[in-house]
Amino acid sequence: MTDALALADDALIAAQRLAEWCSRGPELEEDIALANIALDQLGTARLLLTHAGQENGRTEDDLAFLRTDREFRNCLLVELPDGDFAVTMVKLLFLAAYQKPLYESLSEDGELGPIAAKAVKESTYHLDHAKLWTIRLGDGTEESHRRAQAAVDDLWPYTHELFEPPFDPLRTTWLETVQTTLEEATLTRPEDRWRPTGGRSGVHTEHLSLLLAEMQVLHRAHPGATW
Amino acid sequence: MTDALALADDALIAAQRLAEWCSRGPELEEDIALANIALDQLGTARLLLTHAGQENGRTEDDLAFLRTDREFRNCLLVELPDGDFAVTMVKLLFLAAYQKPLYESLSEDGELGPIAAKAVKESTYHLDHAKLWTIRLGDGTEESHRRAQAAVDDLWPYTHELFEPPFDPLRTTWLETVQTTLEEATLTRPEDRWRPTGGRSGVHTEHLSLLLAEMQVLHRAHPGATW
Amino acid sequence: PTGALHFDELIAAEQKIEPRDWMPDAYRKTLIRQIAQHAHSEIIGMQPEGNWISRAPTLKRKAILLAKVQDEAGHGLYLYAAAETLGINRDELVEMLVSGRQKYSSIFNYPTLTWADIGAIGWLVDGAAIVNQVPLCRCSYGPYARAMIRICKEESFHQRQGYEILYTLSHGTAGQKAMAQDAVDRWWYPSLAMFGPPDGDSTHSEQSMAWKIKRFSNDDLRQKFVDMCVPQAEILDLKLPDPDLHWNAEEGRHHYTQPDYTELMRVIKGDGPCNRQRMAHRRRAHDDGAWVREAAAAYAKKKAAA
Amino acid sequence: PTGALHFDELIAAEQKIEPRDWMPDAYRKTLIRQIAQHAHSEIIGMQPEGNWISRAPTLKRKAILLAKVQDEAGHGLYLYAAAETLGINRDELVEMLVSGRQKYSSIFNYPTLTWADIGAIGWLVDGAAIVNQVPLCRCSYGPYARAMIRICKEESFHQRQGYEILYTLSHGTAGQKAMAQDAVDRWWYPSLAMFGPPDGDSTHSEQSMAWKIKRFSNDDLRQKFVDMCVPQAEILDLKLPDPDLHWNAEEGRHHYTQPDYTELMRVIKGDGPCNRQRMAHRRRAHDDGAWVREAAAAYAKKKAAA
Repeated sequence: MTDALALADDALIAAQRLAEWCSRGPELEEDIALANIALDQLGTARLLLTHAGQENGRTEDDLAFLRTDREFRNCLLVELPDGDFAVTMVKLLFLAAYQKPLYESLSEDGELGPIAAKAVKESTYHLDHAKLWTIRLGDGTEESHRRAQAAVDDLWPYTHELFEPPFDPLRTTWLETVQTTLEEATLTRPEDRWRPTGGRSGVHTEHLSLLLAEMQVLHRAHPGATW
Repeated sequence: MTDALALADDALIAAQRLAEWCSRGPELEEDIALANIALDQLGTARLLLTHAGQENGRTEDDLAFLRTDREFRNCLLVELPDGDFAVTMVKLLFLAAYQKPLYESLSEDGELGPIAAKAVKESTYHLDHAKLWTIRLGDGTEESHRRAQAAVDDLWPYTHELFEPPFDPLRTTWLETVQTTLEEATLTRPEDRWRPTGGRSGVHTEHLSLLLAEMQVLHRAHPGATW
Repeated sequence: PTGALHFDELIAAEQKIEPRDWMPDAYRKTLIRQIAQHAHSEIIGMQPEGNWISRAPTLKRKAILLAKVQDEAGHGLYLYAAAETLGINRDELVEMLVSGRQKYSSIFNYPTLTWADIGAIGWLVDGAAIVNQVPLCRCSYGPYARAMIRICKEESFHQRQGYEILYTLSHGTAGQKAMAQDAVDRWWYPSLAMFGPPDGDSTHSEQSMAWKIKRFSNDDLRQKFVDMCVPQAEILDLKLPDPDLHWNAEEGRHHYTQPDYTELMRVIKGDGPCNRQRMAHRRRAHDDGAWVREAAAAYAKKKAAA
Repeated sequence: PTGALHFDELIAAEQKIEPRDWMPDAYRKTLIRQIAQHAHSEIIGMQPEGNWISRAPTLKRKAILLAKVQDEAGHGLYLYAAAETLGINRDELVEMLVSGRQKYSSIFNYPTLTWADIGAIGWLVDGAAIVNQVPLCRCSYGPYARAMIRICKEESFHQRQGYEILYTLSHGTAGQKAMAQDAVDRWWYPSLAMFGPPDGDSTHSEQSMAWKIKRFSNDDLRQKFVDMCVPQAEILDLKLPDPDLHWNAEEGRHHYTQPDYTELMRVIKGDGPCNRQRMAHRRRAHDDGAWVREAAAAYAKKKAAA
């Protein structure tokens, strides 16, 4: 079930990045909202990892804490560092606009159906939240517009990886959602040119192994322990 | 030999922080100089760790890679994050002005003598380099003065830990060196008030365990491997 | 004044004072100070625990810890809202935190060095907070009392989770057990100090008792906390780091060593291990977020005008 | 002009051109471009290897790696100095790197994913660099040739260290061996591409050969590199990821699969995996250092005036 693993890793790494905002948000309400979204992603990751590990008798924690970056299957988008709040929100916009239709299509799936159905509801909320902020930032002040546009420009290339076959049909829906939001945010859609890829086959950016070093340090330091 | 271990850990953690500058220095010459100083500190750390490990049959790598932060004996000063170049240079000034007379006094020591003698020469260079930059930054532009003074103010409290008994007699020499430099740099010596401590007994700041997570990740991931 | 009469009657009758009621200025000020300090403590308290979210040893523990830190942000929100009913707004309160003019609980100026600290904070720090806060659910000021009811419920949940972390560690590997004992060794006295200076040295206590903001003295609450912890420590199979701790049958309570109040005063004054770090973190987050808040305000203004 | 005559004579006689000698403008420009690109490559090349200094698996390896990356900074310095003899200054060169108007070797736009990549870079990337650079020690421009002699000595030392890392890994645990193989799989074709496009497509080659800046064609050097690597890979007990690689006895050389030159062009144009990251890192370091350089300049000015 490589597919479940890829989705699980997307959610897990997204959760890890989002949780970095904890106690650092621009306002208290946003601290709470980001933690909520991180918790949703983490919850979905746990269900998907448990599912993915079943056939090999591996637990969610085996998969989360005992794989190297070369074994992770997440898209590059989620592992990129969150420079500022605009990067975080635009990244979430791109991710949620992808996760929502993807989970919708999977909610018909026999095995993953129940997990996906729960995730659909959550990603609807994530998408709304990210849209709202993208619009506020894009159409807010000059500085917020500049930062939001820079985030869009920097992250756009990484969205192509989400729609590599067999997921290419999802891009139509994704583009619709994203374009509408960018327009309302007075932000410009970048050209499609550079298409970095590799995450699904375990060839990541230099950022992921550093993220995992921190995430896994305690678990790995005590092999076989119960927590 | 707790003392050798404390000195070794000072040098090792200082090296790890200095090496973070690699490819990030304000100019190419400084990249080279900082790497030089990091290499010196690392070299001394290796000799001292080897020495400290002898009685328990532990290698330099056992001690560097298989202890937790609670077992490290370095002073808090060296583990603090290097915010900007001013922090790095002022930290080096405080450290080298301490290491130089300390190594001088130890170079008479039977066991540590040869290691200390080598380190004296190196710390003389480190001290000169740090003095030069502290003076340049302090007496440079308005901005560099502001940053240098902020670094002095932030780091000063952490220097008290270096002179806890039995090392208190060293403070006279240290103060002379540092005061002369601060004066020439047109920087103000802060008051002696707060005296954070704990490093020598393994009660560190929250920064050290994160530094070690990164430093030790690879070594710990392959128990018993040769590199 | 009739207002004052009414106020005294309500207090005497164990009735709640509500925002629209007349109240003495000093009562209002005391409450603002106390509620704000409590709110700030929740916000700053996110940092020491937040420090371990990225490294939690299992995904389940990560989720629990993240949810807990999120709850603290929520408590901060309720409490700021309660303070706002007294005629001060949140921006002013945040400003007072960031500028250092208002304090937060000194306990959060200690570092979290290992995962076991997350357990110890839950068990001891949240435990002490609960002992402190349960009586506040009967506080004379309505909005504060109601906020505390909600908070106490969640805190007792957090305390159980902390206890459970320590239990798992102390019944785990030797390394885990040592980690748990080490955490309890470091957090015990700072937790005792959470109840404030001894009654003799407590400045605000008497008036607060009269106003029924405070119900028990610092020392009474501290004693209650010790009596509660001793049997729990036994089940945890962890030692409280006090060689003089013993049951005094005559007095029907545990005798224990007082925390170092000079240290407490030093930490309150700003010289704890992490005061500067916590404040710098808070200030940086506040400053880094300024452009976001400005954008949101500018956007809202545009929409309101349209 | 007599200058031109003299220049041609020097070139024909295998003598060195020195900074004070007359030289054609195009010769000067070609050299500036090539030396600058080489210097920039050393500077950007610090990043992929620098990525593993903090995580090196032993202290000895950490020291060796740190010293190596420091050497690269040193190479950058020699080369900038060599370029300066051609009448351009370092600030201009740095500006051209940071603004993206001058290039650096595309190989550094690939990420270092594991420790074994440090070995593979030493063995393959430094190996390819040496094959490229040894003939440059005989380059017609004196300062460049002399810089290359010094650099080649250090590079061959680096290459041995990289080889040794891979040897240790491939003779270590199964996990280490897999890590080494994976690194070679990822670095082989990019290393082949370091020699540039095939001779037919190489734009500057012919003139550079005539000027004795370049001594061998891209394809000749690539072949030399392959012939050198094959027996080394055998000792390393690692497979080069080319199923068609075999000894062609008739031609007395290895037949091998060409790297993907479309990919090479894409990376050169800016669309490699790490181009943006490397440039952003370099720019950030440059910008973050501005206040330091300004302070040094201001201080020097004060002292000069005093």
